[in-house]
Amino acid sequence: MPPLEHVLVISAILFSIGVYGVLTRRNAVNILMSVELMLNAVSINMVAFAIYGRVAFDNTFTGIIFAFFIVVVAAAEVALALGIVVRLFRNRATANVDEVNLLKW
Amino acid sequence: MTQAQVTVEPVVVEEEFDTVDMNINMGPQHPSTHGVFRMVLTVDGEQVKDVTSYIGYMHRGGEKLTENLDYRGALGYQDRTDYLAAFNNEWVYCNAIERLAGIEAPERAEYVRLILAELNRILSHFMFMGAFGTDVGFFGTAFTWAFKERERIQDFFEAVSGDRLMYNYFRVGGLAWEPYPTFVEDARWLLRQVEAGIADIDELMTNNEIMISRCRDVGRMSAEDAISYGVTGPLLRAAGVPLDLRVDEPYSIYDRFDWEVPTGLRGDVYDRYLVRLEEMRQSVRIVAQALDQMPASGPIMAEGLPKVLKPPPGEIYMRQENPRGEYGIYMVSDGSDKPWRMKVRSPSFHNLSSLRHQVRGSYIADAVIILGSVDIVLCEVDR
Amino acid sequence: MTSGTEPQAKAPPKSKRAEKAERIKEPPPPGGIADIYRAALPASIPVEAEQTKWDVALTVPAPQLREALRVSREHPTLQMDLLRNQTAVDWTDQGLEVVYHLYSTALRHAVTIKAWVPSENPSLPTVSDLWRMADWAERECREMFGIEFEGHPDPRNLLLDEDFDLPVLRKSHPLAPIEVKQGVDVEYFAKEHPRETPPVRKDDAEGDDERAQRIAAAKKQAAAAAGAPAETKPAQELTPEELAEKKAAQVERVKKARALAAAARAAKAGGGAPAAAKTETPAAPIEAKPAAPPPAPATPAPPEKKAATDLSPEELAQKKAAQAERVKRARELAAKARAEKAKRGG
Amino acid sequence: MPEIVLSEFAGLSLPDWIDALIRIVFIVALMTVNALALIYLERKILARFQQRVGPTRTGPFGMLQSAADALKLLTKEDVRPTSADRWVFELAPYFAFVPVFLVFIPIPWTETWIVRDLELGFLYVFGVLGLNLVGVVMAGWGSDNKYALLGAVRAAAQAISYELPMLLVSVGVILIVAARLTVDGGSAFGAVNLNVIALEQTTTPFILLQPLGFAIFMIGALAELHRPPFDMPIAESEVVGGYFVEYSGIRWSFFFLAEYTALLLLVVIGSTVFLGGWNFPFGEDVGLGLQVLLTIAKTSAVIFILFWSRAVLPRLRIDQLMAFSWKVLLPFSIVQVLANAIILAYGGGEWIIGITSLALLLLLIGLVYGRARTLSRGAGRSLNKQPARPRLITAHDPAGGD
Amino acid sequence: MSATEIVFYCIAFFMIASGLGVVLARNIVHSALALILALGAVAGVYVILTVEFLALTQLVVYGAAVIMLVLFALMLTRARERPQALFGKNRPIAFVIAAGLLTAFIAGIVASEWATTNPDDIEPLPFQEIGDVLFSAWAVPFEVISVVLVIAMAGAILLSQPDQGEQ
Repeated sequence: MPPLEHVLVISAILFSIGVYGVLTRRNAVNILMSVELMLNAVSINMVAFAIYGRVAFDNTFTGIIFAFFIVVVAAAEVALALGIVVRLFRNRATANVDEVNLLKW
Repeated sequence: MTQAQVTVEPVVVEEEFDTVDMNINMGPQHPSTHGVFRMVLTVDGEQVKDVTSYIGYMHRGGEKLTENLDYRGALGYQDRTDYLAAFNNEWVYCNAIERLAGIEAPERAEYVRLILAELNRILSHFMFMGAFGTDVGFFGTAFTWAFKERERIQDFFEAVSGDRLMYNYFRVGGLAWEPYPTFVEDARWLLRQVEAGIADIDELMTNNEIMISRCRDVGRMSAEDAISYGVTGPLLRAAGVPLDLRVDEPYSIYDRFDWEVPTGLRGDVYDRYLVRLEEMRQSVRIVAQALDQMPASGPIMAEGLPKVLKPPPGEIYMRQENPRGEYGIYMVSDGSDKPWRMKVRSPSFHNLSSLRHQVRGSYIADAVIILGSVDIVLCEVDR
Repeated sequence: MTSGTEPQAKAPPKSKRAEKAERIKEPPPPGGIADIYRAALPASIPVEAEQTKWDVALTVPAPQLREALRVSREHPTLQMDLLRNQTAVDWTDQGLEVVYHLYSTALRHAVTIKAWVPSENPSLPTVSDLWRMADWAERECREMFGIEFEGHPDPRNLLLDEDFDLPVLRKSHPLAPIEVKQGVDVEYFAKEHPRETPPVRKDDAEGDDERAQRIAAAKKQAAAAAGAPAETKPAQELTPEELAEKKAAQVERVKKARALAAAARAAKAGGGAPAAAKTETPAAPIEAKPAAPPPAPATPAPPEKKAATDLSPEELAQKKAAQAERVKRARELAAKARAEKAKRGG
Repeated sequence: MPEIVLSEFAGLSLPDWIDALIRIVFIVALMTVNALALIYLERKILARFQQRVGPTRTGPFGMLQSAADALKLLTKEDVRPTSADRWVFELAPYFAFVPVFLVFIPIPWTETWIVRDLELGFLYVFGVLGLNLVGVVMAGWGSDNKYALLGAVRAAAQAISYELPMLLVSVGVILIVAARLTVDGGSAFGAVNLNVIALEQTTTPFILLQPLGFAIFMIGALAELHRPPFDMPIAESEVVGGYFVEYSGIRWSFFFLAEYTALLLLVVIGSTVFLGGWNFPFGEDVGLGLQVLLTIAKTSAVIFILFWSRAVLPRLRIDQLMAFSWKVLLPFSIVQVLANAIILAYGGGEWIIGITSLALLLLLIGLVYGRARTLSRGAGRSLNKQPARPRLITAHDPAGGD
Repeated sequence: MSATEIVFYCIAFFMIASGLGVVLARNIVHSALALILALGAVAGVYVILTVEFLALTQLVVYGAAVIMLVLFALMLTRARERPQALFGKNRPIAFVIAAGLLTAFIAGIVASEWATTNPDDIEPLPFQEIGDVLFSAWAVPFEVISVVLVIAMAGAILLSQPDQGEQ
């Protein structure tokens, strides 16, 4: 097993990559994918804390349960967000968030 | 029949922008276009919004060629328009010339012609069953089953005419030669085999749940639309119009037999299949009766035909019921030894022109089976 | 309504052929479909009836053709709801005879309606709004005989190559060579290979005797070899000027039709597809088309096969360039062939 | 996480990596032989259904036909369309192939012949097999061919929709196993282990308890495997081969290999879960050698049924396929799972489960059959036949007009 | 360094490379495919961390369902035809922000004192207990999540349906 710090650093790197993607990408689908990366980085953290701190924190599974919920919520989020993107594309013929500057359809 | 309500609506492509439309080029090389036919499907996902047909890949100028050959010499070309119903085509062509020139074929020849033409109809419908089964997705089973029977009929035709596809057996005024001695017995045996084959196909396809749900209400065409598109043959009868030229504009000796014209109720793909299946049975009936009535001996060629055929000036639009519908030959004679104008009205051509009407709004898979149910022969479409 | 374009369409000039044709014309039996037509049609439409070998043929003047057909379709005593066949016959010097075969599925009677149009710039109103079957039939008739059907929704070639615009089923069209070089330098071949046998054959007195025919053919050949003036030259053979003129007219017509179609398409694409509208111009095939020089009828086909929505501008430009390249190459080849031929011939 | 241990393989103590190597070689050999054999058998069986003889020329009874085909495929040129996305196109076959390869791991061929006895075996199978789809979609998209794209989209849609009922009916079985495991206050741990599921069927195969489950599982397997009547992704008459239309040679054979391996695997899993796997029916204890034979026999029987269905069933349409999954199979499998759970929770006997499931299955069959009957309205009766008496053709009665 | 650790670092490297692929690929479908690899690698990390159940859930949910959704959206909207609009103008700023964030994270991680067990003493997680916990202590959140899923599903269906009134 690798030490906890290494897992955390790796998840931090993944999270930063996700942040970079969210900030630079213009396509809504791409932004969504970057958000997925961030979510996964977070859930790695959750799992790592749960595993490495299990003995120290009274054998609870909170972290893993959270990771599990994150997976589920991410699925819901992706479904919804893609619905919005498809809608956007349909109405404005673009998936580019910079071009969606009207506050109305 | 309501009057003149059939007008061409403009193409209403939905203005609503659903995702991106995609153009799919189906053909000229595609397993289910039944030849070199190309249709460009504009699809939204799986749904077909519009379809454009491109034909002419097989255009050989058969009409022009016929106009440059003498009446008898062009007979061989007629086999090649609809190669699945070559006897029927030859018959129409011979009949057209005979009517133009005032020749009457002897009765025995007429019987042989009718028997062969009806068997050819069965053959063609078997071909349809096979190809249509493949379109619907019977991985080759329908095809091989139907082809087994088709092979039998072809063997018979080979025995009669010496060829399996381009028979060139009919002549203006009769037949090329006497049918071989056991013609009648062989034909009877063949009929029994064919009847069993029809029953097999029926059992395999008709009541199959998937087949039904695939074909029911797909490609529906109302009688008015079908008539307006010039659709004839099984397609039109499936739409409920009992137009069969063997009955409605009788030619040859069809009035001597007892048979029925099947018509469908809904005009969908399934009805077309059923109509064709029933037509095969009716053809078997006709052939059986014709075999019984056929004179055992007699001339097979009209007497006193000139060596060079020069029908008097005049014109005829000779039409007969081919397996695919009304096959017409419009022939104009100027008194010389070559037809001045020969136009083939091919049923496939006009049936195919209704494809767009049927396909729009259905699924890609439906487009395939609708095209299959139209049962085109591309050689005939393009001529 | 749609008339007025062809004032001379009626009453073709009486030639020898026409006289002959008239002699053999046989009136239909009384009480038949011809009489029903006479009763049903308005008095302004003169009907000339003839009994063919099966049907009754009625000849109506071209300007009133559409009206006659409309009445055929709608009149309760006619109800001709099935247009079973539509074609034309090239009677060379008398013009073209356009033939409509009608049938009534309800009343079960058939009739043939005919109209004459001149060989030069023939034109008729479309009936594709009365019978949808006429859509394809008229397209075929148009490409085969060069008859323009006014108001046809989609006047493209159907069976032939899409930029092949010679009326091939006309008698003036030679048989073999053009099929070889379809679309490339057609005019050259038409000039080089005039139709060898006259389509109008003499009513030879030898009767059906095959031998006599052969003798006649041999005689003819000998006469040709002796350099006799081209007695065999068909009357309808056009002079090069006429041919060129006709071709130009045809090219013009086709161009017009294409432009119309392209405009309609562009309008459709513009309205229907924001994606295409977003990118630059949807497709501008009309401007891009070169001015169609007469010697090379192989004009680049406008990119009409694919909808504009399906091609990005880059792809479109690329495709267009490729097409232009192809046409150029074809032209070069044709020119080379022509030069070679000329060298050999001269 | 397994650390380095000496493991047992056929009675030998071997280091892990040699052990793994042996197992991998075994799997690869099995895969290849299986694909060759299945292709040959399918061709022969289909040929019999179609009144043909099938391959006869290569080897005795044409048995080497598949080998000859494989040889040809290996030596064939590997063509890549110029407009294809290079990496996606070239990697797609492996993405389609590797997940299938991985599914071999938890399969119990006999009681002890398992590559690795995974505790989450069942979940693992579905998790990994789902990744197969990535390769399919990559192939479809990367080929830059519209047919391929259509095929891939169809494959994806259909795999997603049919995985759900399959998983749910399997949950029904797992519920039963779990109930048995916890009956003495024990832990339900291991209820998703394929070998445990097989062990639970020494007396009664689960097909008797869950006939509906077996039917839905096999239907789902047909759909996952793109076999008729659910072969739209590769339908030749529609999308001319679907997602692998642009592939040739070795890459194409990878798809084929994956397809036939997946066929074997899904059927083995199906027969393990529902037919008792290596168990002799109704509980005879048999040796390991016979256990393999039993597995093979059950698998072959099911595979034969799949081949049969290919010969006699036409193809559904994509919307009908989706509707069938979401509107018919999914509700039925949910009802089945709920019924199982309720019956087990309230201590009902297992025979009640069996009867419920059978009733549901009959209802399902009745629904399908009834719908077809309604649609066809008696195929014969939707025709009108009119006697073809010669009708007198009068040129219309003039009295009508004038 | 044990075999497990070697595998872990390989997976981690793979994960980060794929993550970079997601944000840097010019072609959006390549991004999506890289995302699959990245998520698969995350599942691998879960396996290393002994949470196999979560890893399989990750594969089932992300590997099949989510990625398919993404690819559907991409195919249906043809996003790849507009590659020029992929990146915004603020790349340097974004890089600075991301790098700063990463530095802060690493600094925090290194600086913190973690009360953890020795990695070598960690027992594999008894995942059957996850189920127990999930359906006892976490039962209400679990139900709420399922409601969220249902709502999301309904919303997605509603969103992707064509308008009826709008012509």
